[in-house]
Amino acid sequence: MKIQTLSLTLLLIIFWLLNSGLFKPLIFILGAFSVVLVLFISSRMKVIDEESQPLHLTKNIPAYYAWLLKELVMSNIKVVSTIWQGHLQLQPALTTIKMDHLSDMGKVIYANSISLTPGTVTTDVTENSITVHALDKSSITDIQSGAMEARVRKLDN
Amino acid sequence: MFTAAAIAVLVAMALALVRAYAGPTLYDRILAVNVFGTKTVLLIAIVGFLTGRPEFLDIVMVYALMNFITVIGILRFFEYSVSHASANSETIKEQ
Amino acid sequence: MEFLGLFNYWVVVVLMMIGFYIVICSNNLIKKLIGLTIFQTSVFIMYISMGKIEGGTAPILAEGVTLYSNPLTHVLILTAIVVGIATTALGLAIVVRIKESYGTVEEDEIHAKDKKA
Amino acid sequence: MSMVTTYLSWALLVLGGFLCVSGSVGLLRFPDFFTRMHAASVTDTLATGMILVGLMLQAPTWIVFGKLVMILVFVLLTSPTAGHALAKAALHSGLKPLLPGKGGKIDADPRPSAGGV
Amino acid sequence: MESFIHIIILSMLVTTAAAIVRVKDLFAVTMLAGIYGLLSASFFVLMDAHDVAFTEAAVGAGISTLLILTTLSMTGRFEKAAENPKSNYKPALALTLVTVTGALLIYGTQDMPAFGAADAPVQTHVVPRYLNDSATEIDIPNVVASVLASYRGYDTFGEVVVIFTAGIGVLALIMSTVSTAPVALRASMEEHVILRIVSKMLIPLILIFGLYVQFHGEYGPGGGFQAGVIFASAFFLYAMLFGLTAARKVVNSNWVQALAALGVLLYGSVGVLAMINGGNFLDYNFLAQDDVHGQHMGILFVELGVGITVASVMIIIFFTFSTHQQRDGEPD
Repeated sequence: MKIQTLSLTLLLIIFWLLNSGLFKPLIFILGAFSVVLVLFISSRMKVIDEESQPLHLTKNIPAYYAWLLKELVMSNIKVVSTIWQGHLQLQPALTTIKMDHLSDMGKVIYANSISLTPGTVTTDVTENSITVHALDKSSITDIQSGAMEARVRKLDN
Repeated sequence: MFTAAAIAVLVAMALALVRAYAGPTLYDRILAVNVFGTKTVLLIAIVGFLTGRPEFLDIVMVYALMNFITVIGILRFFEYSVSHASANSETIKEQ
Repeated sequence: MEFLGLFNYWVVVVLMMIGFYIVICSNNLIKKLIGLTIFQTSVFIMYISMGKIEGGTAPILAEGVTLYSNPLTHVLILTAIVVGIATTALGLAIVVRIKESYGTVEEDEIHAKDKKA
Repeated sequence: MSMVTTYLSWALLVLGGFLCVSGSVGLLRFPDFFTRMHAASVTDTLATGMILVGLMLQAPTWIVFGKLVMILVFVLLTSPTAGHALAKAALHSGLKPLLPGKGGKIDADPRPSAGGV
Repeated sequence: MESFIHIIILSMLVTTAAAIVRVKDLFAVTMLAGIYGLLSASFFVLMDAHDVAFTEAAVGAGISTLLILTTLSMTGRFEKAAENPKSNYKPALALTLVTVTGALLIYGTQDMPAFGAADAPVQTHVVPRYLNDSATEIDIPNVVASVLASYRGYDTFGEVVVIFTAGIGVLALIMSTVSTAPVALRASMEEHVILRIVSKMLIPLILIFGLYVQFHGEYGPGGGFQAGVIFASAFFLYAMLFGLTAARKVVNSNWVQALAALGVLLYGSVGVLAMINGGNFLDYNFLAQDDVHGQHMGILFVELGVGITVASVMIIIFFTFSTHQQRDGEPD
């Protein structure tokens, strides 16, 4: 049994218990049946692998999200103040930024973190570059500085 | 306070509705639907608390899920019809 | 809230008539189907409005709650919604076939082709 | 429930509501699809987070709390993904973002955006 | 306060419907119809109809939008204005008809009991019995589920058969020849790293959520109808991302068709079993030693039958439409 199957099973059981909150024998039997059925279908779909169960990330992820939350609040303030400006003066930009090789998982975290912070949206991810549309040019400079990329890289290893 | 939040969400919904109607591009409309879906998620969660029976949050989950699937579906089918159904000789320019 | 008394039903009538108008007046079969969906939803809204009791809560029994809204209308509409989507799918399938046979989904063009044939 | 959590929850709800409205105002005011997208992501991230956390603080049971957490995680996972997919599709279909000229700024008053589709 | 919110939602519903009349771009119409579905579902939540909102959320906002869009991609995006003045297209006449009918109906509403009245005829006939006796006779918290599966089990059986028939109808109308060379996997989605990984994470969770909704219908909002749609939506997501060919490998079409029939059969055989044990058709009291236990068993299996049929029919409909669309899209 692969470690990913094990972690998925655990995840499914937690998900079921958290949702259900009922501790009756019948519900337990049905829950066990459901978990087995889902595992069967998932393995037929071939969705159980290190991409869907990124176990190697778990130890560093809380610190990363704490940092991301701070970034999120900062950029929110910036975008909200732009929205309420009397006369809109925007400097949107669309730039392709080079980056060194990241695993697929790393790309997903990086790209989604960029999209998650308001003011920047990832429009394209390729092997060694990432295209970003930004509401304001300064956000592009922030990304180019590589602070986020370095953190994702640390997470990825 | 729940009421204040609910009203704020309703106002946001109304504005998103205007965007969905006004367009002008297709993607604006999809975006508006997506925003509208997220707002609905919030509204239902708040209303659950407002009416004093917040234990039925499964509905909210379904909304969030369907919102995602719909957006992916719209994009996929639209991409498809652009690449293949250009045989329908309508111009793709908005009126 | 006195003026509220019949507000829901007026909205139902307005929605129903909008759906009806789309069904009669639009030339495109898909839009007609969407009009039908609006009409259908107005009926759902009417049933659900009738089932609501002022101050009641969802008909899921819990301790300390005595007043529940009407579960019967909910059951009727719940099944109606799923049946509705199944029949809409059937309608759309027919539209697809019409498109293949006639090359169009505009009602007047279909009539014109029928007359020619 | 202590007073502190109640006040904190209220503050989060009101702030979240304000962010919601801000996002939608941006959705209306911004000049083209891509800039509007940024406005939408304000509401998707922080506003949703704040309102859901505000509700969590008032959750009567652990089940409700857990479900709210799951909803939050779900929204935070899907909304940037959907946003990215949308932006990518728009860009690839030939929708040109509105960009400022050399070194200048665009005077962005609401107007129909450039580009087809 | 709630009534204030519900007035706003109803007004937005009317606005959306009016917008649908005016817009000629069918794509925009579909988007507005999606919003219309979301709004009506919010309204149902306000009216305490959580089960209905659950269904409408999954169906009105999700599946129907997808189906209409698939059809649109085959039939063209714009509604043409009628060119022939002698056509059936007579807005003035239609408007008059609609206005007159609407006025008459509004006049008719004067006789309706006021909204929310507890003594309205709807509230006073069978419903008090359901609400009072469900707790002792069937002993499950969700009265909607007990009415759906037990008190009005015949109705629900009928609905399931209708859904099954609709699925068969769609298959019969636009059955595609699967044997022809499958269309190549659509590359753009395959390259979509982010969508691929996020969806892979979500699909097992959507599936387990569907099953959770299926088996907790007795305790909270949910049940076979909603669960079927949610469960099927995981397959939609899979098919949209990894292509129909891959999806068909996961779920064999013949199996799905067999399962659709099996669900109806399961429902029916619960009824027949009750008859064999000496009761009436679908009289669950005869399924086990004591009545309440029998009711629990009956409802569990009946809901399972509903869930299986709904999920299979939804998958059949979606796959049939998508296959047809791909075949249509191929350059001749």
